[in-house]
Amino acid sequence: MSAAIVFGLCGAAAAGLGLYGLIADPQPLRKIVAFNLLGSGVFMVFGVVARRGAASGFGGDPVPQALVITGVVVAFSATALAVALLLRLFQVTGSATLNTEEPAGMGTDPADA
Amino acid sequence: MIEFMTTVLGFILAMLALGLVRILRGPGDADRMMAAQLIGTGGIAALLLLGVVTAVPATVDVALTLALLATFASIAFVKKGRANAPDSTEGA
Amino acid sequence: MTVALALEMALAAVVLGVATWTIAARETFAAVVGFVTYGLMLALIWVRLDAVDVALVEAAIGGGLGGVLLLGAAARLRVTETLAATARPGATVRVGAALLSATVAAALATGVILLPDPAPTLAPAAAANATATGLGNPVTNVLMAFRAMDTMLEKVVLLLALVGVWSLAPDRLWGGYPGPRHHADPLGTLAFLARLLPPVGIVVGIYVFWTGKDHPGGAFQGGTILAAMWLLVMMAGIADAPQVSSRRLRIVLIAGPGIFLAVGLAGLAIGSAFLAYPVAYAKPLILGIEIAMTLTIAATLGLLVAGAPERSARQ
Amino acid sequence: MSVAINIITIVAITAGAFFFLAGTVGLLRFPDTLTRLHALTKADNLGLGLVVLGLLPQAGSLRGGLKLLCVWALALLAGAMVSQLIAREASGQRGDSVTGHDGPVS
Repeated sequence: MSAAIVFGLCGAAAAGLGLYGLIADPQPLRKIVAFNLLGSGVFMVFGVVARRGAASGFGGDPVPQALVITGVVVAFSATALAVALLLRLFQVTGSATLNTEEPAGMGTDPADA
Repeated sequence: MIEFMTTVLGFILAMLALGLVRILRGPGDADRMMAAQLIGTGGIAALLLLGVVTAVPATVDVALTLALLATFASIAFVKKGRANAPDSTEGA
Repeated sequence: MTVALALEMALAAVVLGVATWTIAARETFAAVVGFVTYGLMLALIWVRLDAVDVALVEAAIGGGLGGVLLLGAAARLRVTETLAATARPGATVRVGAALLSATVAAALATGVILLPDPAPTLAPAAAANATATGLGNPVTNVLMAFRAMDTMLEKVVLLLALVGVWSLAPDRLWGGYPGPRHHADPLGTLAFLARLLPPVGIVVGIYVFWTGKDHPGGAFQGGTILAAMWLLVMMAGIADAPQVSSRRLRIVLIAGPGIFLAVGLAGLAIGSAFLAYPVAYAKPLILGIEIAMTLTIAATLGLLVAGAPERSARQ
Repeated sequence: MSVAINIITIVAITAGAFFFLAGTVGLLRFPDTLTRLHALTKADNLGLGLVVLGLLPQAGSLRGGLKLLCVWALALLAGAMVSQLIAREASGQRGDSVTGHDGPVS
């Protein structure tokens, strides 16, 4: 039982760290990584809930486990979309900040070169 | 036997934690990738031992997946070196 | 027992150490390498939590495809790093963020400690109904039968994400080839690896998919391994990614959710409800859907990592 | 009999752990990238190999044993290739140049 608690606290801490990085880090790619960290922390808490629900000869409750698998897939596709958006932003503006006061190269498309 | 394997598992985990220091210090990207490579292999060993300790035989499948895919990060790293090369035919 | 607990605490400490490094590192590339190792360590935690299915997903995504995706992006965005670092938010924002994160983490931790005892569980229900599908892996049962709607919609999400990635192509390149064309020496080490590893990897991928009916594994885990093998072949320059406008590719991409939806609608017509399988045919139906889904997942994940079209169709 | 098997397991796994120690210490203490790589490959090949060797008698079934061997073979193959690629990257050579010693070495 205590094992589940240890990883649950670990997941909570990872979620907190991820949230901090998501807000405080100026670089979008780092924000994406931090968002994944936040997600993995929440998944870990889910895993603890699943582990505590062990019954009927199963090592854990299969429903939260299946939800985590679905969640990981969705998180990965969101990450891929975010990375693609970021790369496109870099192609169009030549920079990768979320700072709006940077009009350099707007309107042209260096990707077509 | 279980106690022995748990101890070895803890020892390998400690080695992985030490390997993290190389990721921290760098100095080059190659050094960081090497540390990641060591952590990948150590993670495979740890998984195999963990499978015996927790009596979950399917853990070997996780180790198999890791053995197959742990190198992908390193391959991406090598490709990135290529993308930055002046004679490169790729890159943005 | 105390040895095991000490081990778990050590594992949690190492994982948290990597997580902190991922956030605190100065260089983005170093942070991403940290995140890849974080994914590897997470697989260990999932095994320890007796969720081997999730451990497989984490090993395949966190250690494999996610690493390729993020490392590739970090390398391409490296030139922007010094510029972006100057946009660091002020001390107020950072202290506020730290306070907020600490509060959220503390709330989650309190939630974990106060989890009800005995824990509510659906495991007995999953065990009681396992005979209806004839599959031995409870997680596959939940994914493919008891909560099949979630899984179907998740595949649709994957597809939508891919459409989103493709839409980022400039108009001129719409329908072209995704990502840069990779070149490598055909006699070099990488090309050799890309010829040697995929046959083994394809066997492992199919094995992981097939064993998923009774043991940990399944369509997503197997499909991810297949996608990784495809990406390896692309990265070594042995084969190019297919044109986004290719009709055959698009058929593969919609095969999984399409067949899933067709079976679901048939359940509405013949059986009792949407996605209700006739008990006699449940197992072959589920396996059929899973085969189509494995192919779809492999193609979708591979293309998601390959990125938006960057070369025109005529090239 | 089982005592002998257990002794084999303990000896092999201890030796494997030693090579992980050696590899990690080398990775941390050696002066430059290529010597560190040299240390790393010892942990990759021998460390994991000896752990697998030690676990083989405990595998229980032929299938389990074969899977263990597969894990080691895959790690060996991929590790050898990637070490070579990283070494080229580190030594400043472009990995694609056709050199005399290129090709299937393992």
